[in-house]
Amino acid sequence: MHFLFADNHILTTILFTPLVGAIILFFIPRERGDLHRWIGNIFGILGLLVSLPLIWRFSLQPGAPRFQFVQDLDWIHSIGARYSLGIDGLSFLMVMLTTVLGAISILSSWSAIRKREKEYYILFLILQTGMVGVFMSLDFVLFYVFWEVMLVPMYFLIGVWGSERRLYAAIKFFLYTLAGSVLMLLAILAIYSTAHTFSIAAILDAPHPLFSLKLERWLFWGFFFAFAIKVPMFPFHTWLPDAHTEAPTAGSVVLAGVLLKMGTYGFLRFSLPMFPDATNQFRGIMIVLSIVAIIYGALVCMMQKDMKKLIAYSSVSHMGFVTLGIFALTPLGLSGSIIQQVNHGISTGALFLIVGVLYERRHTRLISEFGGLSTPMPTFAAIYLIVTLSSLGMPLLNGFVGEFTILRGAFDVPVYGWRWAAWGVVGVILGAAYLLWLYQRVMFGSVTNEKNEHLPDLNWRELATLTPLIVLAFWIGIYPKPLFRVLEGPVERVVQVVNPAALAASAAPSKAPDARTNVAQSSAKIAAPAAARAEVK
Amino acid sequence: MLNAVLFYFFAVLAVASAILMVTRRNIIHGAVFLITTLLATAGIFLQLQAEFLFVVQIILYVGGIMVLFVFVIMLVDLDLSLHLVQFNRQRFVAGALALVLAAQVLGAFWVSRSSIGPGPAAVVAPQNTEAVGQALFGRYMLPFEIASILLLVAMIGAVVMGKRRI
Amino acid sequence: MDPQLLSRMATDSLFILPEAMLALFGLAILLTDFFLASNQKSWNSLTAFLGVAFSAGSLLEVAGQNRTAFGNSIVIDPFFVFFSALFLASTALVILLSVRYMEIEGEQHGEYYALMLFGTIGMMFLACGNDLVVLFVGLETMALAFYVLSGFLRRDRRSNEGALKYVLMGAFSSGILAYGFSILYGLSGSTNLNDIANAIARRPAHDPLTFIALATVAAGVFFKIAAVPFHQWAPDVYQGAPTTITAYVSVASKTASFALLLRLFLTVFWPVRVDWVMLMGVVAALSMTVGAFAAITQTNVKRLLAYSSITQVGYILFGLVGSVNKDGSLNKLGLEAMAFYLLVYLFFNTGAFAVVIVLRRKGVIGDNIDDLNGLMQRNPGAAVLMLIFLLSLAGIPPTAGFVAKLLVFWALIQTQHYVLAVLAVAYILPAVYYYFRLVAAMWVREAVDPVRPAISVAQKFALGAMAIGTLAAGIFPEQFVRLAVYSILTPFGR
Amino acid sequence: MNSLPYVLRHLWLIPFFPLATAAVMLFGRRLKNGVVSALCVGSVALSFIFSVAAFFQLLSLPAANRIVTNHLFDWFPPVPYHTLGGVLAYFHADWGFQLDPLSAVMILIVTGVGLLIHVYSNGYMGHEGGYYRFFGYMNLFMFSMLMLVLANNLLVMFVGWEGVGTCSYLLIGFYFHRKSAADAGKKAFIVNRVGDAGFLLGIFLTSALLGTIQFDQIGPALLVGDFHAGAPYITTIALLLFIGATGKSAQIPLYVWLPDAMEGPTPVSALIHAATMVTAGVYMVTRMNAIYQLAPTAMLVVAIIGAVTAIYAASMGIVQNDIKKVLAYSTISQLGYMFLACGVGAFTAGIFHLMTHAFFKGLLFLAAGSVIHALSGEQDMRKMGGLRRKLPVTYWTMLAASLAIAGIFPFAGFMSKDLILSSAYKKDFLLWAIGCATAGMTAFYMFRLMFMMFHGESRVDHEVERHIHESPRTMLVPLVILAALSFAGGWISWPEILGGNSRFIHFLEPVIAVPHAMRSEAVQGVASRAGEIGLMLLSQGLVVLGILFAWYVYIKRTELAERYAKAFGGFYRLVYHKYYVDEIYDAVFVNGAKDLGLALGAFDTYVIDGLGVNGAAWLTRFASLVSIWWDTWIVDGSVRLGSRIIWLLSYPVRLIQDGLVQSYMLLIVIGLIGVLAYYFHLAHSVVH
Amino acid sequence: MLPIGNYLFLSFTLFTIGVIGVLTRRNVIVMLMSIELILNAVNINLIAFSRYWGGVDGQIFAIFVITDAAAEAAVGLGIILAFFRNRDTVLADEMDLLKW
Repeated sequence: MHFLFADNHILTTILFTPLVGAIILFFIPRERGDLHRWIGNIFGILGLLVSLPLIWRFSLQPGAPRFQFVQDLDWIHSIGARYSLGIDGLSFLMVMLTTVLGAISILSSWSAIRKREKEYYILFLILQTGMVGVFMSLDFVLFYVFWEVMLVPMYFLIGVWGSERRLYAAIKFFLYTLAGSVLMLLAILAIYSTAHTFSIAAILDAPHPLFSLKLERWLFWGFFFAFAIKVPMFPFHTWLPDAHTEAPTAGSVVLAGVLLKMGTYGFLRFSLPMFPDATNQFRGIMIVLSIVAIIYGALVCMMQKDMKKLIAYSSVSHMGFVTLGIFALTPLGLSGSIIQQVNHGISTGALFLIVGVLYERRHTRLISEFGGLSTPMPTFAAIYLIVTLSSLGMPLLNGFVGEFTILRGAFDVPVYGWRWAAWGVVGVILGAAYLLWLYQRVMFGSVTNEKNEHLPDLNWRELATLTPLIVLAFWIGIYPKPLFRVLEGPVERVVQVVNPAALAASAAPSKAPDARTNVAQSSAKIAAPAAARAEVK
Repeated sequence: MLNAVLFYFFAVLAVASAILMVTRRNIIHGAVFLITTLLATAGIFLQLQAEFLFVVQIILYVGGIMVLFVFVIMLVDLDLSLHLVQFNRQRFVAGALALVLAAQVLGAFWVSRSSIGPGPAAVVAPQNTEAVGQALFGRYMLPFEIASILLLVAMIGAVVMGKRRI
Repeated sequence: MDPQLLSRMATDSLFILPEAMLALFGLAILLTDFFLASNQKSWNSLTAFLGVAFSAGSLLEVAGQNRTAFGNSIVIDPFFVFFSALFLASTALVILLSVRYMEIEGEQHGEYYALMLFGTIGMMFLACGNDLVVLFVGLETMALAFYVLSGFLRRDRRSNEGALKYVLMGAFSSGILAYGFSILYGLSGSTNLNDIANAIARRPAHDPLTFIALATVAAGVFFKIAAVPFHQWAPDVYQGAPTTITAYVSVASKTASFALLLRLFLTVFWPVRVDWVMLMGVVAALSMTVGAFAAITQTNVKRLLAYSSITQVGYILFGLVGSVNKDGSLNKLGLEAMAFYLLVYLFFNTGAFAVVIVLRRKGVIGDNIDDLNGLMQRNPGAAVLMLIFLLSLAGIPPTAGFVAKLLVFWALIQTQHYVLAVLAVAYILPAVYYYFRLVAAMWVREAVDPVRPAISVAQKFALGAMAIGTLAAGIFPEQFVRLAVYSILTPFGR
Repeated sequence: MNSLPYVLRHLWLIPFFPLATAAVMLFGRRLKNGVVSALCVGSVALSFIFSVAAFFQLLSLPAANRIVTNHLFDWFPPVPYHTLGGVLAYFHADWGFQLDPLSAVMILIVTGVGLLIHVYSNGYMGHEGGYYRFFGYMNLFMFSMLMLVLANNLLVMFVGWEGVGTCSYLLIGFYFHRKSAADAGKKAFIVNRVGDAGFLLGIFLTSALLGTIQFDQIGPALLVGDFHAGAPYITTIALLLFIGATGKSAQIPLYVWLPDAMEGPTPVSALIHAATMVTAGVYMVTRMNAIYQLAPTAMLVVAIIGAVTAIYAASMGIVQNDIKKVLAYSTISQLGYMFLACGVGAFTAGIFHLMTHAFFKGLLFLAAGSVIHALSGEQDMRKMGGLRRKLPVTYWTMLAASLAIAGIFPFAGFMSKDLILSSAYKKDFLLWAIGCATAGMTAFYMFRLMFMMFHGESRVDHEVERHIHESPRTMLVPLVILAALSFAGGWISWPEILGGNSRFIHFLEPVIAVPHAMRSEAVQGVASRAGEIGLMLLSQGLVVLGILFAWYVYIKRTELAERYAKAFGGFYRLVYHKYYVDEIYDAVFVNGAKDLGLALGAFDTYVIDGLGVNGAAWLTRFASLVSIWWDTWIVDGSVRLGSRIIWLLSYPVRLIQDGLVQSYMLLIVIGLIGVLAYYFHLAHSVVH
Repeated sequence: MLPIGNYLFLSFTLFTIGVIGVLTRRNVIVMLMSIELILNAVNINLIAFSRYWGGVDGQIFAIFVITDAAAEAAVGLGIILAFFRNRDTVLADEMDLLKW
């Protein structure tokens, strides 16, 4: 026991607990559906429980190493790939998010999944391991392995337990994501051929600049597609509505809650700190894409007839905020974007659970099918309301903290910042519009469809899935300080590399900032590493 | 001089009968012309002082393989295939391409004729048959063994495929 | 015949003991076959299996050696041992898979197994041959065996047609190959590969004769490994042949031909490597393209897998491309990648065909995609294994195929073939698309006939072995990589 | 700090009580109505008591340091950033409360009026469904409003700001089964959101410019930065914040939501849309006066918007027939007054009017509510009349309120309104004129209301008439109290010229940090006493005229109304339809957004999916075999193109793999030729 | 002997004729015969070169090539027979069951 939870084993424990569950399930005859349900849930919860010790063992001391709980074993020696795990503040949050959502979504499938439970729970637990692994691994090969391993179970979750057009959605999801990640694989290999290591930590600690500017650009784009598709950023988002819509509830929850975060996580973990100059160069494009995503997603939401599709597009919009915050490259923007990732996981996850509740009762997702549900389902109405508010960024709830910090951070960017923030604010307004409209169409009005008259209210299990999310929502909304504390270190490290000016004692005085000064700064930013490179060679 | 005469005689014979072989409508005729070609080739072997091969060529090919062919030709009824178009749709393009190939290779030989000059061929060939035997049961014993397997395989194959039921 | 030559022969003959074993048991089968009643023919498989086992045992005897024998006409080196082991493993697997399959086909004959063993002999000589004659004869032995085997279902018109196409094209291509060999001999006056290599090294740069030899030999070898544009026999033969033989051809004969290709191009044609790297690259790229595009709309699993194996050839050849740096020096990683790829290719490609084999039952050929429908209900084990194999073929972790492709890409990157690298990764996408059509059929579609395919113990064993191999080489590839490195770099590491 | 008395050290308790009960109400479905009302009213009463205590304890402090701030705990921990000045600052916000005269007054108003209205709601909502829900929302609203006024930084204020918006959304949509109600709620929320956007940007710019968003540090920061009056950034901030104000306080152009908001239960209209929430804008502007006074342009904008809104809304109030609509427009116009006050620099006057307005407008709504209650839901004045005798208490109290809002001496309304007008006069004659005109119109429509409701002969339907009854005591008591306040509430600031000492104004003085530049004629610039009196009388005269005209039209010669309506037909209709602003907004913004959404959705399916993604997929999908897959592709749109491409590309493969062994061999030969050609080209190129 | 070039020319001429035969004749037996022709061309090369180098390796090689030719002929004809039994034809362009 103590061995399992020793500092250098706990991550492995967390990582493989679900897998153990999967293996156990593998040996249970498929006829015993109930047994599968039970064991699946037990290991889902277990996966959460074993991850809890991190919360109080994760050290926030200034002296603490960049990565904690590091475990580093030899894996494929002849390639140089190692089995090395470790977490910093960023991955810590992501891991916790994953374990929490994982447990919840497994619980939420209790009555939703009634066919082929065995495969379902096995795949879900494998998926869980894959997702956790992505956030933990400190070795590029390991990271990539988990990154792709995760696709397969997801494919099946969508393809087998999804709704009508599931096959199409599943393969689309798979191909889309794969398209990005194979390019990333090349980029990873290219990194090795320069840095001669697969160790993420080593490359992060290496003195910048590690790559020539030309190579950096290529690498940036190589990684970009993988992450942009996962996020998804604007032009690459079309897989998301299909996947979200067709997937079963639990699948949508983890899709929105965790899988999308891998993209942004990738940006924060790799793109920014490893290719800072390229990042600074292409920042403009990134920002524009983000803003387009924000507005575009929100507008498309307006006209959706299908609840899940609507929420899916709202994810596009919300993740737009996240990327906006990331590429603002300011401490506020970055920490805000990370917190917003957590928030989006919580709020959108909850929203999907709520749609799932309705779907289980009515087996339709068409908004027009509902209306006036507040009368038969008051508790549901209250919870749904809170979730909606948290998703549209109501103060006191989590959404606000994230969005505000992001926009505030974007606002700090000289010259352009205020425009970005303004666009973001427009997105906020639209968000309020479509979410409230949805809520109104579903919950308000008088019950038009007699099928809805006697819908049962939430049962204990559904409450059990939703309550934790709501508690988290309020907690982050009212007292986000712990999150900020956890993020301080990582964010500062990233900004230190990618945008040191943001931490300088005093920036170039730009009381009346104009483009010229800004250009001068940026060009200087580019020039300095170039000089450094000169003597590196 | 004699060499040249012999060579050109056999060469022309070989080529001519080869052409006839691929153009004849009647397969039997084709087979016969193939035999002619092979015999001409054997002649060239002789002209190259490879007596052993000369014999082998005649016995194996003419005596062995061609008999086999004729058998089969007899088995598959002839008249059926006689009054059919003997060339397939792609004949022209195929012929053209084959000639292109020939042009390439022969051209290559032509340009590189200098690099393969008369060579060390001044040495007169050793006592042919004996030398061949020496080599065959010396350095080339192993291929010889393998060849036995090869022939075994061929035999089995022919049997398996040829018999109506095993 | 001087006695000292004879004694040398005697000692040398120890080194062909593995082949000798196979020959022995092959003949044994032919003999015992007479005494077996038609319902006992399956005992031949046991004999054959024993033969393979003994051969493997005697192969262990010569393992670790690194010398030549029979007047330098064969080399006994890790390369030989490695590939022979692959051939034997593949033969063993196919034997295990064949018993029940041939039972159903009603073609349970001793000759079948005997031919497999004899074919294996040819392959092993391909792996060890250091002399044009040996290589040629070995190649033909293998080829002839496969011609017959692929036509073994004599009452099946597809089988006939496949075999006939195979034999015609095979003979044609070996004619071309032989022509190339003759030129090689002409260039050097010797049939020994090393002498030829030296001779070629002495030829003037861009010597047309060398090129003719190179081109013709390459054409012959490309045909054997079914690389575009010499690939077209593969789909037809694969579809026509008995599925067991399809697996055998697509793995064993392909691997053997790759052994030949490596021998030739790493010794004889090494001096002109800068001239063939480009060729390899183009051929590989073509193979991938044609294979990928053609596979997408196939409805016959065997045919689909045929095209997919053409794609695989592309990847393996990329390994060869990646083993020559821009400056002409050797990039070891490329060779490692190739060897590793061939090693794991044995597992997952045979595996994929094996699942198709077990779907064969009376009245159902089981090679249509629809025959896979609902396999997850009918036989979960088979479905899961097929998933593993297909993932591996597509190169998705944590399977062996991923590591193999990883190495290939890496080699390409190291040798700065960036375009080819991008191409290589790009073709993973269509691959996933058509492989997952099978997966979708197995996991999502409902079964048309709920019959649960019965799998014999032998087949179970074979399937399990291949699955374990695929996963093990995917999750803990270290030992496999080491093996590959050792066996390919010892002779060619330079 | 510990020297402070208890309440001042625990300001957070004041908002806490309502929050607690609101939380309880989440599970209130099982509670009895009695318990619910006891809890909710009790909690509000508690926070009222605490507010009073806080108020007096604040009074007990010396005027100099009458600013108490409590720090509860961190919200946004410090994160570094650079101000526009390039100085490294730390953005942080904590859950902090600030009590100074301004917020003290506000909490008194909020909790006081709130308490009364809660009591009233007891009776009013007695027989409504979702009782617990109603009170839950109401308490939530109380909480948010108190957060808003007690906040010590812009962000916490924003919390309240959004909170009240949400609660109004919920309460307007309380009758959610009425579509109109739900729509109104949504409209309110979204229009508010537009304002909030401005507010948010204002916050950004404030912190970016001054490096702080804490009220007690903004002043010093301004001094440090020594911004001259009219500095562009300052003006921007002021304007942005004012956008927020226009949203919350229903000023042009964002006033459209308030009339619809009348869909909500009447107590809600009283509390939220009359007494408290809508005044948040005024409060906020006053709170940020330090900034505004450095931005003359912004001040002017505020004043003009205020004045225009005032008269504009009044004009619409004249023609409405729905009581609550009339009151709604009058609210808008009164808010216009308050902004006018702020705009001319008379912030204290604004707040003063805010207070008195809370009294009489709250009262008006409640009284109207009791009428509606009595008439079992009738809101149309044309179906009333002669109710004077049936509903005496309601009548008298409402009369008091009407006099107050009309601004008859010595009612509360007079005090505040006169103060505003006089300061407006000092600032600019035109503003003052508009103010006076508005005052007259206000008088007119208020008494039009009174007369149509209570005088003349009854026009009530008969079955309704039978059971008209005066409201229960729980509803009347608040009316009476508020009536008293509307009468005497203004006396706490009896104007000097009438021999009073505007105590209230002086109490608020310290909050108004008027920079020296503008101190001169801000509030008590001295015009001639006679002049003051004259103005006063003038406005009074106008008011009386208005009342008389209303009497003449609606009592004496009732037919006139229609005639005028006809005479000014076009204009009348224009005004009656609220200048068609709603329609315009709908056409331009709402539908615009929807159509855009539609268009983009299509773009998604057809262009990006169709060509970008599936196009690529199609390229790799050679033969156009008929299969379920293929169907899904078709579903996915733009097939025609796709299938063409596939057909074309599928052709080559079929061509080469045609099953004819000789064509295979031909390909082999071609390959050979190709290879040789490549090599000979190589050799050739080397030779030359 | 004559300059080696002559033999190369001759052999490749035969080779080409063989190729043409293989590519154009519909009768598979003729195709097989043409392949024999190709192998024969190879033999000419080998013998010529072995004379050129003055060794016998070429001749040995030629022997094996002939052996192989015999073997291939045997197997090929066997398969042709089997095919003929099932399909009643020996025309190459009539075997297109397997395509695409």
